[in-house]
Amino acid sequence: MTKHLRIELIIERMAHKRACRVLEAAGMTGYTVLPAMAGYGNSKRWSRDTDLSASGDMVVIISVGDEAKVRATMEQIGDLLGAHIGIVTTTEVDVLRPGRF
Amino acid sequence: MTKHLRIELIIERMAHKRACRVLEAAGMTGYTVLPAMAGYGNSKRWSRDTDLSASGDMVVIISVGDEAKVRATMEQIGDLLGAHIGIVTTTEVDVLRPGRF
Amino acid sequence: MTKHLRIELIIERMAHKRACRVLEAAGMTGYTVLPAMAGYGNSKRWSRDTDLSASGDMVVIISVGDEAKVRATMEQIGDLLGAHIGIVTTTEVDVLRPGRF
Amino acid sequence: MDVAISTLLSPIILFFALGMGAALLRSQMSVPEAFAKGMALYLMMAIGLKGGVEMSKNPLTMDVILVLGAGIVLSFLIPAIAFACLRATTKLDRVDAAATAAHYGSISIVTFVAATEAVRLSGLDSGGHLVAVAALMETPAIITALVLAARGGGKREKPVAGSERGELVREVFLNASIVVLVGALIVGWIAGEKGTASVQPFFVDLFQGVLCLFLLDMGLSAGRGLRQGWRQLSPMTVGFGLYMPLIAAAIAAGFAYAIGMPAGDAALLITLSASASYIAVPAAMRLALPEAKPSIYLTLSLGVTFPFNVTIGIPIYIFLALLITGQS
Amino acid sequence: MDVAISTLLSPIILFFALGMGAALLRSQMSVPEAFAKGMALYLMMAIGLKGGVEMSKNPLTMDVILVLGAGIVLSFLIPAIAFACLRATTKLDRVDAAATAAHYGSISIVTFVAATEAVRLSGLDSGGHLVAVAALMETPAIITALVLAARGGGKREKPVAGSERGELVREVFLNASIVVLVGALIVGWIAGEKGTASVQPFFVDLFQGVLCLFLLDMGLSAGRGLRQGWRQLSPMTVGFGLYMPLIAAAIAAGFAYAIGMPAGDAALLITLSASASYIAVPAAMRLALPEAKPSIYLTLSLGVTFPFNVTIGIPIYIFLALLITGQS
Amino acid sequence: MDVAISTLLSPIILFFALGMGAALLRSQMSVPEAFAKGMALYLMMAIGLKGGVEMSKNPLTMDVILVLGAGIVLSFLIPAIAFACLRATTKLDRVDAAATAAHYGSISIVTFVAATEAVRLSGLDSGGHLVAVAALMETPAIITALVLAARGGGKREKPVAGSERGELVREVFLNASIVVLVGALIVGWIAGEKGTASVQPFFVDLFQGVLCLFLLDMGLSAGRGLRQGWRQLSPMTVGFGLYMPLIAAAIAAGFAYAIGMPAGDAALLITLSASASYIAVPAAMRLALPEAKPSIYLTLSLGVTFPFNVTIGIPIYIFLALLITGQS
Ligand SMILES: Nc1ncnc2c1ncn2[C@@H]1O[C@H](COP(=O)(O)O)[C@@H](O)[C@H]1O
Ligand SMILES: Nc1ncnc2c1ncn2[C@@H]1O[C@H](COP(=O)(O)O)[C@@H](O)[C@H]1O
Ligand SMILES: Nc1ncnc2c1ncn2[C@@H]1O[C@H](COP(=O)(O)O)[C@@H](O)[C@H]1O
Ligand code: NA
Ligand code: NA
Ligand code: NA
Repeated sequence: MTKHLRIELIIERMAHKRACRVLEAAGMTGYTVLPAMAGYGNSKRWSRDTDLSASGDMVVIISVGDEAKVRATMEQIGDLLGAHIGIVTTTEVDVLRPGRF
Repeated sequence: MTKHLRIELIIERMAHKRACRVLEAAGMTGYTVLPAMAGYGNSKRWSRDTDLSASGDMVVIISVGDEAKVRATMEQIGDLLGAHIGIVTTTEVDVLRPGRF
Repeated sequence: MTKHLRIELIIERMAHKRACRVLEAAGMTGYTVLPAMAGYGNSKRWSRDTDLSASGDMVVIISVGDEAKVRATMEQIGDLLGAHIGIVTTTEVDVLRPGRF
Repeated sequence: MDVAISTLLSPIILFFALGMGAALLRSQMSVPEAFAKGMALYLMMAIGLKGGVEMSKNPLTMDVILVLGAGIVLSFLIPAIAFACLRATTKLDRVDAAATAAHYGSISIVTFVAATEAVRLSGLDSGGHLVAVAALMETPAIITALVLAARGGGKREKPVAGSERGELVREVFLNASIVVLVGALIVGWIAGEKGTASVQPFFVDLFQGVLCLFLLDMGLSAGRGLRQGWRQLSPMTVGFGLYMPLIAAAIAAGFAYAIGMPAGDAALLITLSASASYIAVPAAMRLALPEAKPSIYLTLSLGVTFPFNVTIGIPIYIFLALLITGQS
Repeated sequence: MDVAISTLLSPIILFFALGMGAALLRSQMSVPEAFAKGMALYLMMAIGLKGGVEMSKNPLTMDVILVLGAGIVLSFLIPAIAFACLRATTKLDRVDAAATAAHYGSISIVTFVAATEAVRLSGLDSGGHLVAVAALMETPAIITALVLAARGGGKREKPVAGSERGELVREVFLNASIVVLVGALIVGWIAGEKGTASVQPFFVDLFQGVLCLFLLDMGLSAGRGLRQGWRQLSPMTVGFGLYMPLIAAAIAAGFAYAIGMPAGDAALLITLSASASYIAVPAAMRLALPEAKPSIYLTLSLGVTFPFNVTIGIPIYIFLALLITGQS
Repeated sequence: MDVAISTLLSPIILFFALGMGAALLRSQMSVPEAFAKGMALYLMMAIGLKGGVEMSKNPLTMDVILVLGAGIVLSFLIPAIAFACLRATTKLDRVDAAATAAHYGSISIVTFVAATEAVRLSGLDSGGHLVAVAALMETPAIITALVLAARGGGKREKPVAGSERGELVREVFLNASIVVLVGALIVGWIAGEKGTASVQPFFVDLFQGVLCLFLLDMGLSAGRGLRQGWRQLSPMTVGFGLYMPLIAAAIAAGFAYAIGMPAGDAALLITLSASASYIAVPAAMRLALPEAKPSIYLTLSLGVTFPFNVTIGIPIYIFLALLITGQS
């Protein structure tokens, strides 16, 4: 049975379209973007209602796929995170209807 | 020790109340719904600020429970996803105060 | 290789700054807060657009860190959840650039 | 002709064009969803109030009731015709055709507002009860569409998991636009001109300006929908989005003639019939016919028919109304 | 009597009823949270500005300071009485009773606005400094409630994890409504009638209309709260939500009589005392008394007391004010 | 002097101070993001419309084209000077210095509006084409900054993963403020005074009031940015935020003198040059120069330069304009 992984990418809102293009190009069949409202890292805090330019906002991108595709995708996400702020994790998950990914 | 699982269901916003009813009926003790702001699948993109009817919006529903309950719930979610667009994953998690679920 | 865990804390919006302070004090290097829009638990439902005071709203806080730090943090979160409504899970995850946490 | 030009050059249409242009040029600008929804609410309250105040000035006559009835019949009837056209001329399957047909039986409140303005500029009068007609025409079309979709054996054996009795009724008949339109109409009726004087600066004076901002957003939505969805539309489907309003308009004109409506009211009834929904019905279809494809019905209604109606359509509908009342 | 009826049939109350009705019929309509919060901000700025401009017209007298003092004392005092009533007549535990009491000591700014309007319609005058009284009465009640909750040995040994010194003070005394009310009052005071003339179309002319839209949303909130929460309220608790405003009104009337306030001002002080908070205090309670149940205090304050006050209460309070000033 | 004082005591500035004070006192109040963005959109539409209507009254002269050209040149030029100053007096690295410089070459539309008001109060006239100048000055600065950042060998060998040809152009040249400013300007130009009469109550009468609410939010943003970010700013960097506007103003005054602009127009061109962006450019920098630190450029532009400009700066710039036109 194929293993499935979920990618969770926390990245700058301004850069999220770049991340989406990376995911699409790497062959992930789908993803969903969630807005974040606040955060902390490197001893700096941000909050959505605080900054009119929204230039510090982050989003969380969730993408589920089979192991091979996810591994391939992760390499390219590494490139993106060289330039942009963000962190990414992968988790093993069970899926319904595995054929779909 | 009982194992616990977290369900993460990505589903159409319009159908999320149906999903919630399924979770409640299946005996899950709680869930939390997060709004998504954009997504991609089947080579179509959607974005929250783009469509006044919001008919393409998705949400993410998180629900944590013990293994037996989650397994039972997943079957019924399968029914729902026969009619509606959505994907669902389960992940093994550790919880604080396991008795509560 | 160090194992990494992701904390996912579902907690009252009003109390989220307390949770953030606990995470910072326990040495987590970062976290991200997501707004929730609805939920259910103890046979009560809430929904964001329903309550002007927003006093029933919940948020989801995601924080990724190495095992030792997360274990230490979980104890202190237990204290917080004694007073406030919330549930917390930890999941094993793989991270890119593990040195960063 | 004059009306057509002054309509096309009004700030409302110009801002719609601006939004559409920005979307087609792939500008990243957007109106926050919460703000757009708030404006939509405002517009419906304002329309309802105005209609109610108008209605409070005259007693409810048989004529008014006839028009209300005509609106309901039209909303039931038009989807059946639209469905037949779609099945005959396009490759849409039964469910997609039924869902699309529902949109054309229902109405677009912004098109209605634009027509009200154009009617006024043409020197015609229109009655407040047309707002009630608009509210009544929102939903019957959905019922016709469900019947059409079910007839093909496509009827589900058991309801979708988690669905609830009354859910669709609540979603469809108690959706925000109906509740607010009808509610505000009643408020306006009860409070009357004197009672609503204190809210006039908000609901009357600002109306045109808010409409500009709202239409900027609709232009963005329509343009983006078109850019992303046009590939899914065959030329025959696009054609449907252009000729269907005219068919619906012709039928409505027949009704208006039969009842003997005054020209202004007739123009509005015709416009309502010719307009297609892009807020309430798409949402209802996700619940009622989840298998139907939003990229077809939404692109068609918002990206093709709405721009057609607010630019070319409305002058035609006013002309039609003048024709049947013998004024042209 | 006349005032009562024209209050009940004003668009504001009609829209509140519309929202409540829609919620009870389980309509899915909603006002986006961001939009509702924006309107709340607008209303508070407008109220503050108006009060400040009024105050800039007269020097600050001893009378004014006495009224400010009375407001603070009332806000400290009323929760103690409310707490005693709740403990005597309901089964609420100490913490729930204290949290609920805090709501009744604090105030509802929308009730205040509705009363201002009714006072004006009754042909009475009221001073701008009542806005300052409203701001001052928002928070003392919270302190009383914390003391009451703590006395029962329920005092936490150590503070909640992650809580911070000054956190509650910032949340409670620097919450949006106080900052904006007091801030706008000062702005209005400094800028005066002439300085604020340019913002008059926004803050004065639109006020009634925005209030309609806001009350539609409050009706939805109140109706939904009631529908979901009424099972948690015993008849005795519901009763408290109806008689407590009257008790508070009677006490405030005593104060107003003692100070010798003019009828219009007295009516507003009485209304403030009788009104209960449903925005600031519920939020503060999640931090200060997290064990208390929102489904009790919020349902009671927003679902029972608020509708009671804006419909039946206000005419009674005006009548009371006329009584103690010997005008009725 | 008089202008300076009446500017400082106008509700707009008082509300900005209120927001800033609340943020520094760590009040939790906030304006919902969606509402603030909606207001920003409104303000830009209103400004654009007004400019367009003004322009429709006069034919496009050579003088106007000269001013447009001057604006573009200034926006290209100022960042180079800002960059040199930053590199000479602070320890910012090349990328941070370039990103910061871009902000000072671009403009702040709220500062522009405040200046328009102050110019009017001073009894001067200004032309509608200055709005077009504002739109044109938004982006050239970004190009200069990219060139400056790249020259130091810091040029990336390959583009950032996932970036797309045209992405920056779309984001930068088709950002909301440019599209709406220019679009509304064209709408106003086409529709003219008569065509826009119906939207006047919304876009003209409410403008000052909405600006108050918006500036309350800007005060909150500026105050919070300052509170969180000031530690990252060395005294020399803060100094730059105060003297750079004056340098830019001096250069612009030179241009205005050379072209022979009337005093009102000159004051506005000088203000545009002296103002720094805090919405469009920070967002563009996250895409174009992701390595640069927002906490530096945003704190400086919004927390230091914006407050300086709207309080002390604008009177100075008007004075400058009077000086070069020989009126002072
Ligand atoms: N360990 C973490 N877990 C979750 N979110 C994080 C973590 N580290 C950083 N973030 C998010 O990424 C943003 C930028 O992080 P940084 O680059 O460390 O300032 C933060 O504001 C958070 O929203
Ligand atoms: N593999 C996936 N991972 C995360 N989200 C997905 C995935 N596939 C689909 N989605 C979400 O579900 C929506 C509908 O998917 P689809 O039915 O494939 O068009 C997408 O727009 C995404 O928001
Ligand atoms: N098992 C669960 N899974 C996910 N979210 C939950 C769960 N239990 C509770 N919640 C969330 O926590 C809130 C309060 O829960 P409760 O204290 O059980 O009323 C709910 O409204 C949900 O948003
Ligand atoms: Na129709
Ligand atoms: Na009270
Ligand atoms: Na500049």
